[in-house]
Amino acid sequence: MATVGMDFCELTTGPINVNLVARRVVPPECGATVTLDGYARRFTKVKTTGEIRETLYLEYEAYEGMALKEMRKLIDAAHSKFEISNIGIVHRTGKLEIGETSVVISVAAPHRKDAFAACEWLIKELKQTVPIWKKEVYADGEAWSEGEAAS
Amino acid sequence: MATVGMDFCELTTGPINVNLVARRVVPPECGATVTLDGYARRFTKVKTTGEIRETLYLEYEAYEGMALKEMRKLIDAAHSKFEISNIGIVHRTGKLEIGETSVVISVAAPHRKDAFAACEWLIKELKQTVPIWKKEVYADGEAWSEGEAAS
Amino acid sequence: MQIKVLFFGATADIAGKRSEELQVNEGATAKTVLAELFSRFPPLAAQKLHISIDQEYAREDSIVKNGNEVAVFTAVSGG
Amino acid sequence: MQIKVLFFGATADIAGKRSEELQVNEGATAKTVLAELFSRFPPLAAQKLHISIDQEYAREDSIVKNGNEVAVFTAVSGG
Repeated sequence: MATVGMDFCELTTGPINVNLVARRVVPPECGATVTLDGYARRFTKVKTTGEIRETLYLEYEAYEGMALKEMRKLIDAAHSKFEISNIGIVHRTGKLEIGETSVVISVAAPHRKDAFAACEWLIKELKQTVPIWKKEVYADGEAWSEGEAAS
Repeated sequence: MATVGMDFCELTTGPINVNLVARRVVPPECGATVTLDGYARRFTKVKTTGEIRETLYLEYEAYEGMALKEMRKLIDAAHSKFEISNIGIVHRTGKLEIGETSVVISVAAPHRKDAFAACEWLIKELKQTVPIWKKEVYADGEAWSEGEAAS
Repeated sequence: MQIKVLFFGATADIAGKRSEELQVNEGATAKTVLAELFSRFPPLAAQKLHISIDQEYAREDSIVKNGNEVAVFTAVSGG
Repeated sequence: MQIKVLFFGATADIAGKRSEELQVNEGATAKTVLAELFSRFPPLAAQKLHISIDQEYAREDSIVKNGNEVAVFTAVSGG
């Protein structure tokens, strides 16, 4: 975690330090970073039934090579679409306890409006294109998440 | 920094741990937190001349009682306007070295769209209503920042 | 009646102090207070100022009461 | 010609394995590969599947070449 002021994307099986991710994208001409911190939540509403289920833990699986390729494509596309300086994306894989961070996306930009827009766009796209899958483990079973419909 | 899952606003003269701020707003039904991390930047464009000036350090001064009151008003207003769970705002005062965090706003929400919208709204309002002033110190002088025009 | 006026940032620099005790008449408004401050610290008159009474934003016609804490400051610039 | 097929998440659970070596004819498409996989692992046919060739999203009519790494998976759900 030493390089500062450059784009990066990574997969890791260890805990993610959100602070360090956010600070790695900071170039000296920027004054604001927007960070999306996604984490394993305890309660999830089942789409079909509306029932609230309690998750014990999560497991994320990635098609690593392709996931990194797709993340790099998103970074390139974000630079074309938005006036931003640097982007950092780190996604965790493997087993995650409740409350642990699964994904961090940090965007530094000269103007915070662009940082907000780019960060929101990146997480939406990541959830639709980057080959990573989430399994939710309950007391009485487990299920692969069905992902998020394109909007 | 022990209470979890509640709104809070604070002023502090010590370093801000962005990670801890973001994590204090997380209730168990939420899966995402959006965080705005503002920090002292080295280079600033002078609005009138377009000249790039190098800042040596910053000094923030707050009207403490009123600043906290105004931050609490913003938190109340954000809860009325957006579907969000918790908000944390921490603003540093006193002397800040380049790169140190001046303000963190973290918003946790069941849906990330609301977290993004509320966080962006909160920083815009904070810069216009919360009585805190920034002084930029250069090699050859110093100046109180003129703030941000309402948009 | 007596009020306390607080200065911050640019207004504190101009006043050369952080607070000032003022005697004002019954029925005085924020505008009355500003006029008194302009006579004591003339460069203040060149500033675009905000005024608060007891830590709430006030208008020029807001009434000032005995013991109020009034603050006078330029545009905020936190964040 | 020979290709390697990778499974992830739900498709790995259905196949009961994480990869499979397949022999396919010259000119085979992603659709040809899927048809062969459906015959080996029938429950796969009930899934809405995505397919990639050498780590790029592919369409059903994309041509598969000797030595390609093909992956078959359900909707992604990272984040």
